[in-house]
Amino acid sequence: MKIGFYPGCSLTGSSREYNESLLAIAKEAGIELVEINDWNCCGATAAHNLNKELSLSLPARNLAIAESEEMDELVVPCAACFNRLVMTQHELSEKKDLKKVISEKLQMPFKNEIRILNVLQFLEKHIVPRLDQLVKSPLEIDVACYYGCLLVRPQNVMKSERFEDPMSMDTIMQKLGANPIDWPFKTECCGAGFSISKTEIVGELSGKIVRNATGRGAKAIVVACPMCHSNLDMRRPAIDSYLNMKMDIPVIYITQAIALAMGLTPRQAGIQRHFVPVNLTVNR
Amino acid sequence: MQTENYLIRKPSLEKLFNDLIGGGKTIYAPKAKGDLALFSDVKTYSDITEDYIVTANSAKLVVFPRTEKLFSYHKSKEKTEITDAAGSTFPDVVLWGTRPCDAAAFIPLTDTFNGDYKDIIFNNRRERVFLISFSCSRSDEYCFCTSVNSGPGNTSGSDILFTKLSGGDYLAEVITPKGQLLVSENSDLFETKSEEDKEQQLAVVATRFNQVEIQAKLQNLFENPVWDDKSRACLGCGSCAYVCPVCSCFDIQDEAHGNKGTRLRCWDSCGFGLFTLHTSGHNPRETQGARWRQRILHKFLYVPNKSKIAGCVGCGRCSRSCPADINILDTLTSL
Amino acid sequence: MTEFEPKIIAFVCNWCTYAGADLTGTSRIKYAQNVKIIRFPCTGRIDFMLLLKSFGEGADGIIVSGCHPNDCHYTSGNFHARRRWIMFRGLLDMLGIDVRRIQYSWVSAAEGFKWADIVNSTVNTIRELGPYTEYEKVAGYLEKEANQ
Amino acid sequence: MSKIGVFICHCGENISATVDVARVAEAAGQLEGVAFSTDYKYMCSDPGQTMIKQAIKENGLNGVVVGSCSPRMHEPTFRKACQEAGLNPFMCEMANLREHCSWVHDKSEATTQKAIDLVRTLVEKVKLNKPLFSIQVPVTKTALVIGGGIAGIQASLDIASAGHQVILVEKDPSIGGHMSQLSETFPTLDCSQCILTPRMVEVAQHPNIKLMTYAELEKLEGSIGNFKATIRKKAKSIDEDLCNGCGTCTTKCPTKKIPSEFNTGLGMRTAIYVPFPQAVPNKPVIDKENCSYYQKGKCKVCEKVCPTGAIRFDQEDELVELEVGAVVIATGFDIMQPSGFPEYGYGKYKDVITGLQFERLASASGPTLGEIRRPSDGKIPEKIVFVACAGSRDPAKGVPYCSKICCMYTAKHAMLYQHKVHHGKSYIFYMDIRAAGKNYEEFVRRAIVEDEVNYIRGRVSKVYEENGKLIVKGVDTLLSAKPVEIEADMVVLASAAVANPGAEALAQKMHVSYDSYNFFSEAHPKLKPVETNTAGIFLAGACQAPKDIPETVSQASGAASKVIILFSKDELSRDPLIAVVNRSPAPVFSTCVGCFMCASACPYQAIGEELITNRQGKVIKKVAKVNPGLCQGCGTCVAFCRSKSIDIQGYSNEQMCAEVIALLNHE
Amino acid sequence: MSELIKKAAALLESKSVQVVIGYGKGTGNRTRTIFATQVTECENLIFDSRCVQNLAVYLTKLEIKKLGKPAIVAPVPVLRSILQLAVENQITESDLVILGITSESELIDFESFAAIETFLTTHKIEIEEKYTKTIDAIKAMPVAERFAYWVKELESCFKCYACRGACPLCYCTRCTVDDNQPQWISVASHPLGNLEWHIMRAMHLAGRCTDCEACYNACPMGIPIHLLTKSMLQDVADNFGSYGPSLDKQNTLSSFKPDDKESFIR
Repeated sequence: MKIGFYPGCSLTGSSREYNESLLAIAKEAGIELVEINDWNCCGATAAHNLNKELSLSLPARNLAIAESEEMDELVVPCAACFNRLVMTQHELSEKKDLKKVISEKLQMPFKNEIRILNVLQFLEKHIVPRLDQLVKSPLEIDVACYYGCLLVRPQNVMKSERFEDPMSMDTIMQKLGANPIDWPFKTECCGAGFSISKTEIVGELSGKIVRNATGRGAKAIVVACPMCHSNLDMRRPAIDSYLNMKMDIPVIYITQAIALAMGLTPRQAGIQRHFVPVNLTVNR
Repeated sequence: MQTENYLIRKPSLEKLFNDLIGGGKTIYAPKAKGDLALFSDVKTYSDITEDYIVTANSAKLVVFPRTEKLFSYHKSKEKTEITDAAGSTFPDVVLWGTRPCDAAAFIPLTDTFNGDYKDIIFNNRRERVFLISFSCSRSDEYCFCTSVNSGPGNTSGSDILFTKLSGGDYLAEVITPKGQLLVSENSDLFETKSEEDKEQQLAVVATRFNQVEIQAKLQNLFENPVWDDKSRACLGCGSCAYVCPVCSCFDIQDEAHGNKGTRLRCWDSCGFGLFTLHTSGHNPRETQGARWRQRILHKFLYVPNKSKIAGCVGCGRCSRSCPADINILDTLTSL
Repeated sequence: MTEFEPKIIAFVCNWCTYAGADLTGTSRIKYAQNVKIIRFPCTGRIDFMLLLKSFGEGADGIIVSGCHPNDCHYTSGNFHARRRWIMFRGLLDMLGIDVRRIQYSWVSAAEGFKWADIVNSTVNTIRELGPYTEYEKVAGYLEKEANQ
Repeated sequence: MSKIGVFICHCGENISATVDVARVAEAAGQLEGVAFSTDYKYMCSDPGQTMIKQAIKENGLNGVVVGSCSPRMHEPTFRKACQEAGLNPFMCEMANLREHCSWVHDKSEATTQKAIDLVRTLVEKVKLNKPLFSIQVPVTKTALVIGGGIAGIQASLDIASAGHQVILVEKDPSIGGHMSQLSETFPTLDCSQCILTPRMVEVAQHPNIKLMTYAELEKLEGSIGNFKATIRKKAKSIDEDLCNGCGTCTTKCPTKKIPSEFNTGLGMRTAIYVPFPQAVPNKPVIDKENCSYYQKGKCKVCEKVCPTGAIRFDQEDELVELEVGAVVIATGFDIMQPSGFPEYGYGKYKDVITGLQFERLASASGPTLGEIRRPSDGKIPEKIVFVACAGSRDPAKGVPYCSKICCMYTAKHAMLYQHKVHHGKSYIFYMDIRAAGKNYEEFVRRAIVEDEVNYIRGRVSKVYEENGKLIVKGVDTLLSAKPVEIEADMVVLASAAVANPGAEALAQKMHVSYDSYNFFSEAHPKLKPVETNTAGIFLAGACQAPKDIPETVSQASGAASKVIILFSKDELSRDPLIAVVNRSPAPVFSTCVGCFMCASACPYQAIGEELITNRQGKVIKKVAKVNPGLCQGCGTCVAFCRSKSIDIQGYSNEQMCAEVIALLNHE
Repeated sequence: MSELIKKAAALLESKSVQVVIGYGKGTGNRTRTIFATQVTECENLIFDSRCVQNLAVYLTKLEIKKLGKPAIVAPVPVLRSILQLAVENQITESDLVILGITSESELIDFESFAAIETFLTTHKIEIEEKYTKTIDAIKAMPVAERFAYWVKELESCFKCYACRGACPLCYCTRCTVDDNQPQWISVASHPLGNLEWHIMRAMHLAGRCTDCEACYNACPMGIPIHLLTKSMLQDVADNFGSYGPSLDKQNTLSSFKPDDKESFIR
């Protein structure tokens, strides 16, 4: 089976540690992730509100490239990219006429049959079964698994039974030896839409998340989305100013958590790239 | 008429063909379709195939098409107008590439349509048909023309019979005045030539039975297990009759569209269960055995009794086309 | 030259589409005259042979319409019909019979507007496709050709 | 020889305004087989009908085509007129010149031509019509009512009081349904049980009602007037004749911690139990799943204490076959379990409850004897949040429809709470307030104005526990247009009303149609709201759609009156438009080859086998045979039959073909 | 195939059956069906790759039924037909002995129709690639060209009904083409009559055809009518899942699923 990999822009920019840690754990597990050639923007911009065909063509091209490279699965770590790709696949499989139109635009064969995996699906399918052998230093801390919005929605596409109270990240963290806390903010909005334009709103929304996680005893927040991460980590000054206190809870990618539990060095996991210092050695 | 012999060079055949086409004739000639050769409306000489023992379909379609319009009608409340198809003009047809057996078949076929009733449409068509036959240089295990008073070089029924000679040119035997007329109209293509080595060019077809003996035997074989035995595998289709160059049974059908319509004469086959089905539900020929018996008796007893010739020309088409490999020779030789 | 007026025959079930077309009338919604309805008890009754017959008799287009899934007066006639049309349509398509000339629809007794819309859009489609001359050539063989 | 009469109606000006009716009549007169053709202003009027009758008699007509309105309108009228003139009514057909022609087209040549085409088509059809005779079916004057809630109770009482036998089947140990669980009812706040229990007793005592509780429909065959129902009587493990309902067993039963269904899990019951004190019949059943004896093989305490020796551990389910003439479905509804909404925390937090649970808390017969106490610690909640539309009007996760009763009962809940906890604060998150009904809007106003219930227009996004409080996060879309957070002590979810889990299976057993939410479908949304598409089966109550009590009771009486109408005659007359398998002369007998694909396609199981034997009694052939009592005439079998051996009267193959040919071939 | 001969002879010997339907030598290199009613006739039984005629067709023929209880030599395509005939109530287990032959030409016994079904689960109908390619090519033609292609192909059809006669599933007492009340199909073999006949034949086999190609093999004019039924087999698979006969599964067209998908109904 050939597993393709679509990084998207975030993983090559603001969330390089996500990229590094994902590739590191994949390598550790003996899985080859093949980056697709000549990939383009997923369209998680204003495009999907402005130009329907463009917003479908952009992801469709990426899917078509992956197909042409004979990939069976395509891993899309960025939740926003994943959402665009999966939405496109869904819409084009429902609307055959539209698929025809888009296929003609792409000017390459497009079956729309590749299996798209977000990072959690990828981990569940390929990494989790091997974790028993690979976990070298269990992370024995309380963590808050934060899913955000894009990994679990929309419901009719993701077909998740529990999209208001997802559990997949919690299960993985448990396997790493951590104790995922029960908390109500798993899918609350972090304010990603205002990440650039209205940081004070981000401060408020993300602040409530950080406060609740801290209040319930979590020693780290685990995420699987570059937007969530940048809001909870990079926007800490805005958060602190909203909460009127300094919050020092670190925010890590689930891939980083796995990397650390596998015994990889913090540098291999890209820990040094965070704004909020990460120190996970504190035991429960 | 005394047969006259000529020689026609191979390239002249094509010229003859083109002249006929140019003269407005419709030409039916063998054309390849997959492994088969079929008499088809041919416009280009190169479409004709020479690679056939006999065609899969028979030449009767030019005089007795599978669907013949007899008349059309138009009803209104007061009256019904009828347009008789016999009054229409029929095409001048040249049959090119008939085998001697095909040509011979026109004799019993014409007899059938000229019994108590002279069929105008058939005769109109028949008059306009010109037969250019080609002798057989090959035969197969299905052929038995020599057993039914014909043969690979037999001339009866044809207007002209071509026999391919060793050098590649053709011996042309002109049999009828119609044939003579064609030669005179195309005299540049025909060279005078005495009959030579025709027999050597012909296929050898062994005699398989004696028709007269068969006819005599059949007088007393109406009740006999042979019919059921030999027809057991029969699937009840009509392919034997439809490929037969002599079979002439037909069914009259009206096709109505509102108050307009046509009356048609369509091929029918004694192999079908429906063929003799009475309105009462009774069927005098209830089984395939009875139907097979009818087929054999008709061809080898009833027709010869009436017309002195058999209703079969030994072309072997029926056996070749039978999906269940029912072979007419098997039956005839086992009587 | 006068504009081509398509001949369109509609096979509809008594309980939904026939009643829906009645509602179109009661609501005085206008549509093209080209479509004429034949009433069936149920779409389940509509034999594919009748569709075939329609083309043979010179129809340029056909509408087949009945109750929405789950609404069948006889509970499942339309489900059976749907399967039949899936297979029939596939076969016609394979044979090169233009499936755009047959419009299938579900029109309920409450959908008078929808019926008018189905009629008008079908008439437009068939107008664009033009007379079904390919089929007519085949069907009108005896009329036009001299004997073979 | 056909002698067809054609009668073209002007329908006042409805037809003649756009169709040249005289020309239609004239063109029809030119058709072969048409012996008489005319047009008239109102064909359906008395003189119009007389004209038809006279023409039939004077011209010896053997077929009639009336070109007028839709046959769905006047087919019975004209068929009756023909019958009165001595012509078989099924020799009359109608061409729909009004709904399908004059009303939908402008006046033009094409419109008139279309009318001519339609008439010609029906003339060609009627030429092939055959005289048919209505099928007479005797009526079994016993009704089966399925479901013993208020709908079933009302329907049963009405039918029984009209003098007909009723069998009332209830799946639970007692009748009463949801209504028996309710506290007070809106908008009058009268006690639900107080008004219901007398009706329940009346059912038990009515001489014409046979009550079968703890029983379910297993199978339904047959058709209107003559159904055969098979009822599964679940084993109650007691001899009902011997049991005197003393209740000793239920007090002595050692297994006491079973969540009570009646109290929606807020109270407990024993393994041998009567669901509630006012139950009818007031005799216990043993819940085998939870009984120590059935599960572990020992106990039998009930048997020991029973003074009449009525306990029967070896009792088994019993199947009873009943002949009934009509069926009323009154199986009611269910409420959607809100576990699909983890954001509300139902199931996670004890104090998040459903509306029905609140009913039990507020009910004087409930686990708290009518005091509003929260399930977690029994404290009286100071602040309570009601969430309306918790599942309703939510296409994403719930149901897209409005559950109809929630607005009213939520207002009632808040009101009851305010009446019982005077200093308490209540909030209702809502989308819209739907209070259409007699005195309903006034009731809601009272809650807002007099009882000071806080209505917040907005949805709740999350409920979570913090410091012993339930934090309800929501939004107020009206006043502040901002997120709101309420620290509540209790949250009540107005969860959606949904179809019973068994509704789909039941519908399939009975061959009635149902909608995509598994509510049973009425035959016509406006004019046949209590009929189903299956003749003889009627609907009452919330099994058709969510309904409140007055609506349910009215519909139940409506269904009952339909049954009574049906039972008012000894015989039913049915249209003979049914399928028949052909017969042909020997030795074929029928062209049917017995593949029985028709039988598997028939929605009514109306096709069986027939063995054709010769004179010696030897079976020659097995062919299909249509049961005329079951066949409803859909004709699905006809379109299936490859050899065209089955045909349907009135829509025969010949008729339909003739119509196609006539429609497409004109001059 | 001495084992087959032995077995057939034993069946006749023991009077377990009255006739053995099998393959024998035919004209030239052809094979033909033989109906052995005597032990000695069994010696003529053969089986090799030329034996492609679908013998199941004889199970429903009046003339053959008269011979008594049959045993039938049944390679895989015949087994499929037998199973479909069983589904359609045309044959019963007790009235038939099956001399099954695997695709490796080994004899195999079947105690019941259910056993045939089990066996066939490992011998699924597969449409050969050469056919799927041809079908795809035809479907890729513009609609008018496709129509012209078929009109041309069907031109040589003279309605001998060999396709019907050879098909094990065309067992009707009276074919609809022979029904004239109403006249469903033109009897004449003109273009319309031919087209209608082949559409009807294919539709009547929709969901029933077991892809034995007997129709094509029987056609004296070599018309590729099997492409129609093969195309429909694909349609069955595409729309309703798997194809092939099954005792507990309903026929494709006499059953339905409420959520059957289509894309063309408005």
